[in-house]
Amino acid sequence: MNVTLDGETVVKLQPVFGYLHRNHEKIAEGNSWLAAVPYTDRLDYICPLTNNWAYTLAVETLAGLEVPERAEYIRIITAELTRLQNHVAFMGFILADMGAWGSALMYAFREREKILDLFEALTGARMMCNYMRFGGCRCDLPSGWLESAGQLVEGFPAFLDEMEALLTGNEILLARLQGVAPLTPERAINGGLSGPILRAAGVDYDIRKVDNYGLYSRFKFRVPRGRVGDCYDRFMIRVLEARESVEILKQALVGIPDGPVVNPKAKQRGFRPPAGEAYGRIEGPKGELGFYLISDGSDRPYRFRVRPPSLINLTLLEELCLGTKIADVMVILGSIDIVLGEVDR
Amino acid sequence: MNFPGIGLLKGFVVTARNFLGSYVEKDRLTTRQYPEERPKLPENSRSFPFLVFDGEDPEAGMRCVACKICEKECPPQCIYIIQDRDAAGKPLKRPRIFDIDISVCMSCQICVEVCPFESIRMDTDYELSSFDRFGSLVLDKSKLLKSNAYYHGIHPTEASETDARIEADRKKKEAAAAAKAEAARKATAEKAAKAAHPPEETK
Amino acid sequence: MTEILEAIQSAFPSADVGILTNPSPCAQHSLLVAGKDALDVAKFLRDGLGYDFCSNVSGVDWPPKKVREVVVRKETVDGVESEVKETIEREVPGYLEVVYHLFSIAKRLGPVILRLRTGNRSDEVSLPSLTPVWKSADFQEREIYDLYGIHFEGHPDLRRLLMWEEFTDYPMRKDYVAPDDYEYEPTPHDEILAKVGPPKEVA
Amino acid sequence: MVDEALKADLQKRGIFVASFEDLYNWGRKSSLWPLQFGLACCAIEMIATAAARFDLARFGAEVFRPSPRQADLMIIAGTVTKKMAPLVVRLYNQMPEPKYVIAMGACAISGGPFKEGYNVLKGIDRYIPVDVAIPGCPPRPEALLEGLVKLQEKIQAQRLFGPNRARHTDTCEAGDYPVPTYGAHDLEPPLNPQVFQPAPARKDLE
Repeated sequence: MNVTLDGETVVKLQPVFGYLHRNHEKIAEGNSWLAAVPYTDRLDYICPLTNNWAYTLAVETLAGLEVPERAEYIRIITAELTRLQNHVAFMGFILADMGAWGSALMYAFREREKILDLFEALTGARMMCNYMRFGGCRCDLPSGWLESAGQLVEGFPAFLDEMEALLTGNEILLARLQGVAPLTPERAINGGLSGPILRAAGVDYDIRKVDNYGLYSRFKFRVPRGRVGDCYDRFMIRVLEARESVEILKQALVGIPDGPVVNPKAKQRGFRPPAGEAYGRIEGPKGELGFYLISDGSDRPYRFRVRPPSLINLTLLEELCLGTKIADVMVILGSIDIVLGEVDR
Repeated sequence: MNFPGIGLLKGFVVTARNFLGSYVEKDRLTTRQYPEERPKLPENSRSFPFLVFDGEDPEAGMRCVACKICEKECPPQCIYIIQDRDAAGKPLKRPRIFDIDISVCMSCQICVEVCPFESIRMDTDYELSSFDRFGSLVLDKSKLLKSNAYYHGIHPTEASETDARIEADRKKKEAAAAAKAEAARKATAEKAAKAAHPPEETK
Repeated sequence: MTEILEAIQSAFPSADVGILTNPSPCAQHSLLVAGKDALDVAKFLRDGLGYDFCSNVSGVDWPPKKVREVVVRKETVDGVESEVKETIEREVPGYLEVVYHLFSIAKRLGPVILRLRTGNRSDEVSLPSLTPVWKSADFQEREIYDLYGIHFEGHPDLRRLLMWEEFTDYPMRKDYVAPDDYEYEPTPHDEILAKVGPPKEVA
Repeated sequence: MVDEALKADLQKRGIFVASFEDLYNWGRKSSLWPLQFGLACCAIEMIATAAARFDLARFGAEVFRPSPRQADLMIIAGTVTKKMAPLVVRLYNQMPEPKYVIAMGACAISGGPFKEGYNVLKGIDRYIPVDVAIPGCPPRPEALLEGLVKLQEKIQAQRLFGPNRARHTDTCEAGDYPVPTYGAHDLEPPLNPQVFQPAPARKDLE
């Protein structure tokens, strides 16, 4: 990030990317369709399961595959858990960006570890889950998993309360966040922002509601919206979204039906979708995560493009930072919530 | 309007509760004393692949038949297989070299999923750091081969499912072989019967 | 999709717009727009039809390829008309393509897919930039410039996004050859094997 | 020199005898200050290691320094891209001796899953010497701790004097390495032959 300053005020800011450009798209185009799934884990490495879902969703749209109901429920549960842990980690990181490298991050990671334990019990890995498959999920839930997930979900609001008691009333935090870099809905839409920061700007747009992908239409949840679109709104929207995710989880854990977890017609090895193209997107924890796939009918993607919310959310970074003080730049960047693996891919 | 400083105080209360709570509440005392206290890994946990062998002798009981499917499917291409050949140069159904470069492996488990012979499985051992990238991080056959009992030790459910599947396959094959043998026996018997009592017309 | 096409055609009778059908089951068809009309069409889509959210901009490389086509020709031989099937090998020139995925936030519509194509892959690689219409295309067009080498005219700040400035290649093109630095891999694979020479036993 | 049996015997009686070397190394190994510097996925696991559950502080290595001048351990956590590599080498050069490098995760060791990429360095050991390599993608926090313990063992065993003394005690040897530059197609040079030890030739292929 090249920042030009006038005194302490930012007059020009140019983000410089590419320090983590790992050629994700090129590698995926050289590998089989299945082999791209573990690579998607490493895109936004804080929330691998939503990445898995976005990719498999795009492939399912491309090939017209059905997903069994139980698998859809598992996907929703894992995706919402992912959202929880992402937002929790966000709360820790933004505090770290403000200079409070300590309690908040420790508490956030303490809670995150519990969710990671669930992921490990289900998928075998803490972070790089590689769990979803075309037309379903790789394996069924292990016995006792739902109960431990239920326990975690039950206890989660208490943790959020604790986090809020620690943070949201804190005068220093308010002073650092409120009124910093407000954003109008028009600019947010034109700048292509998505996810929590779009809603923080006051736009009612949640792909879970708009596209109704998965089985989200069955669940009752609200879409929180900000009023000013400043850093504080961006912070609070995550807290509220985490609470809504808890609601979805409660409904999903009760309503999960029995059945197969993968479409028996779907072939994983040597998968060849028909020629054509598809764009599949989901509401990831960071924003609209989309995959644009072109198939030429062979066993590897012809074009594999990731629509990275982190990168596109940075489009307005310069605009947001202009005129602010240099110390606010880190807070603004933190409030956008990026993951570099996804920015540079 | 809040009394100024109340938010800060609330925060201090939270941290104090966490600090004092760590003396009484198990939940707030999260640190695992790692080298002394090993984590209890969940059954699904995975680290790097290994090869399963049946029985006592790793070479004889090796399930791998060197079909090279895993080598082909491995996303980062960290598996390397050369098929064994006998003295006459005929390919044998086992690998002569089977290497996995765990300095490249991404622990994705795709090799496990694609293996049709239930031969490659995921280990749970994670303490593999070393001073030497090429020496100890390229695992060869002798290091990869681990017994079925070991497999049962780390993934009991999965291992018994696998064993049941293999057993069922074997029974099916046996049944098929038996049926085939039966059919063959019948056919020979019929032939013999025909030979013994040739039909009238041919006379 | 046809309604959008009609709306565009009625607004810009001279515009060169067509529909490209997508054979996949999801049937996300796209609008193929000529470069000269792209800016007008884009503005109309945003202001006239409410597609205010440009979600995704991707580059696609279509290298020249040979297509075998079966052509049915009518031939009249000695007054008898007959159909003759003939296989023609035709060279399809290569081009680069930019694909825009548009959504409407207010009306919750989409995706509308807009495609622009360059003349070829070497010198006619400029297209109008749609960044003035949708700011979100900014970084993505820079990325495409970086990785595919499409020159976007009217882009406010067209520099390489991901690779360093001194880099001269366009790595996402299909004919890009990565620098060859695999020679020390401990587990040799395909090309490396070919370079090292095949192991002797692989006849 | 006190022989080991006598040392152990004295220890039982509550008398600790240590050579200067041991004491010095003990001090060094128990206060490794890592550079606060993460590159990719593994950095998150590194933070998790530093957080409450795994608590890097128990090994004396929790003081993450933002400046390379104050650090003596570089944990390369994540993929080193070619664009990043010169900066990593520069950071390494700025660290004071004695300095150690842990390559955490497959990407840092060898390029790992991304090694086919055009912008990915196939192992940081092409430019700087790596002391401990921790495989895994990403390695579990326990694996990182284990790697750290291994590094501590290595430090403990280092000799300060004599023919086999540690590298940093030799003032003749420069502690910094040439920084690669960006070229038109690749980094120049693609590797540092003084540092990089290629894989031994395979004999079993024949």
